[in-house]
Amino acid sequence: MAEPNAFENVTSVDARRAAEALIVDVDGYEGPLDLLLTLSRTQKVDLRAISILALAEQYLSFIDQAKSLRIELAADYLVMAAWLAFLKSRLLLPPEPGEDGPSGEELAAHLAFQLERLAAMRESAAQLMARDQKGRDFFVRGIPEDVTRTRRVTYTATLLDLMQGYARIRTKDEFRPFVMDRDRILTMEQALDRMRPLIGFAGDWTDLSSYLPEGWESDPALRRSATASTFAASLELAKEGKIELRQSETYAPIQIRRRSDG
Amino acid sequence: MAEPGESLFEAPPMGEQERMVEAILFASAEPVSVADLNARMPHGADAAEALVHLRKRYEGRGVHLVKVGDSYALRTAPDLGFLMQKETVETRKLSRAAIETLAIIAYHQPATRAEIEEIRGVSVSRGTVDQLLELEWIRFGRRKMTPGRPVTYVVTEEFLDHFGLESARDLPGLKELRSAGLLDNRAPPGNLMPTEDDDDDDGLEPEDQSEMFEE
Amino acid sequence: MAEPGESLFEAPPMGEQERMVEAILFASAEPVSVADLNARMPHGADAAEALVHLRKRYEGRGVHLVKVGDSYALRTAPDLGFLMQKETVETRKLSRAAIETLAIIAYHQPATRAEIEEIRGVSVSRGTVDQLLELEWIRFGRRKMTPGRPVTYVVTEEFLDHFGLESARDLPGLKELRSAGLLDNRAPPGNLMPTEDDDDDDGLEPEDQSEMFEE
Repeated sequence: MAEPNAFENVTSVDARRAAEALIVDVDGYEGPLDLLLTLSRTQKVDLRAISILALAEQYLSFIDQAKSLRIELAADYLVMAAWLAFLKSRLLLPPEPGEDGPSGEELAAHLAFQLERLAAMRESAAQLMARDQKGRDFFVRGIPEDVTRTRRVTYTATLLDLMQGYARIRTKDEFRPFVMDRDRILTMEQALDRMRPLIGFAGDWTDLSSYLPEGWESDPALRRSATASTFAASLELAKEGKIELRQSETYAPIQIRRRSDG
Repeated sequence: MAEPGESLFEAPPMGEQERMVEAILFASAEPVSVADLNARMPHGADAAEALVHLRKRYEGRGVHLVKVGDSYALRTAPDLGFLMQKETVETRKLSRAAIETLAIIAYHQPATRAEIEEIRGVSVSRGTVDQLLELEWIRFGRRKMTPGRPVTYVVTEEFLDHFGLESARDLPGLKELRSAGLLDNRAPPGNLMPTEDDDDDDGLEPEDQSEMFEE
Repeated sequence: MAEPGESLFEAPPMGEQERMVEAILFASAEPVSVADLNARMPHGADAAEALVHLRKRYEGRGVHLVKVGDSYALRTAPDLGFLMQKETVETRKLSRAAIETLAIIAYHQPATRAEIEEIRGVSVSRGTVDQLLELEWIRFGRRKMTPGRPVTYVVTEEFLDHFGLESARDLPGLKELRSAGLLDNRAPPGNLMPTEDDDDDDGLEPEDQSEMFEE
């Protein structure tokens, strides 16, 4: 790479770099509190001595920059920005007489507490992970003894198995149309499959009801499903020109016959 | 003065070497040969000598250093084999039908057989309930005050122990399962057929933790 | 002369008991509780005392006797970990969110999901808790006595074992955090803070970890 043009405006390059860093980083933050914590580090003071007012301004200008760079900000970042703007006004303006609610100082103190607590938890998490760990720094017995003297079979399951098992049962209604009702309905495809080989013998007018699968007439729910799909299948067959349909009057039995030219 | 190359790789004292051999033999899943020991220990170490010391140290203890072919292993003393009965337990994963039945009892207890069947959508085989009774994870509760006075099932202390629960009320509800990401979307709907669950076992029994924080 | 009934069940000498405890712990990959040890040893044996002797015997050795909650286990000395590359099992890398969530549960337990979210300032993502449960590092604790009776999480004995802790009281920096007030469940003043969760949040819980970690 050639050296940067010596005449190029250095400040603008820095500004652009900073802006780019923001773009890259904004994804890296785990929410507004994380961003605030990161920003607070730039104050180079103990977290207990941090200026929340300055921090609020840093955050707001970060958000402004992000907006001007058209970075999509998640809603919670904007909620935090609105809240910090409110906090800032509380901190700067004397409280109006008769105004209730917590003072700006109380709110600021709580925010400082939250930041300190998050920082402390991160530090603790790091300390925890830095400990000697089983399977990495220290080890368990490599050959758990296996004396095959008394052999007893026990069954085991984990809590996750249990909860997932329960969840599976309680949510299977969502799959119901596909799974549960399968054996209670006759689909049109099934009815068609049934009828195709049979219509070859229907040289004469025959009641459609005689095409219902065996055993389906007795249960009303099954009969309804089978009748509907068999009727639909017969319409399909009529459309294909394979059969003719007739019904002598309303509600009379529907009859079908193979088309002689079909 | 030692040579520069040597001093850098000076062998650790014999006591240290003995510790090393001890740790390696303890953690290894198989007997380890002297060559393997030497390869894993720092340059200049003498595993064969360390083994002699180690063998002496374990003489008369509950654990012995034994030679297996060309390799070495630490084994419990043969005269204490009678203490090892607990290690011979064979664990198998509970069948899916049993897990579901157990889950329903845990969440709905006291639950009758008819209720379990209604929730599962299939009938509950005698064997499933028997198995859970035998495991002492469920027991009979009070009879229901409904026609027929059916028996009910409830979960036992043993159940709570096994699953590391303080009470069945601490089981998360459906909404909580969902919001905690525990409602498994990964389970394909095609899986609804009751099957013998032979996949992933882990055999890990959660230990009894009910008292772990109590003094 | 002892009574006939007694002499039949006379406890073995302490040296023998120590051997027995050694053999049992040695054979098991999982920590074994004192109660379990006593149940497996001959009538009249005192595992707790034998453990004291055994612990001393293994001091400075390549293998250590460690306490995990109410249980004991033999583990290789951490300073020899470098010898064990062969034994190292590649563990699934935990996300930063999972690590922080784990730490929050460990230090604040019993912790509700809302508390975890309040501390981290973001919602707990799907699968994070799932992963920790699967590792058996956390489990469900008692439900909180607050509106909604939310489920809580606590760390397990497996967690203690994994991180070489005797108890949750031995978490690094716990005392300092507590005296700095950083483990307090401080409600935001006037509830004006923007929070993720609209559901159940916490009246202060007096019987929380404050009591749990009491010395």
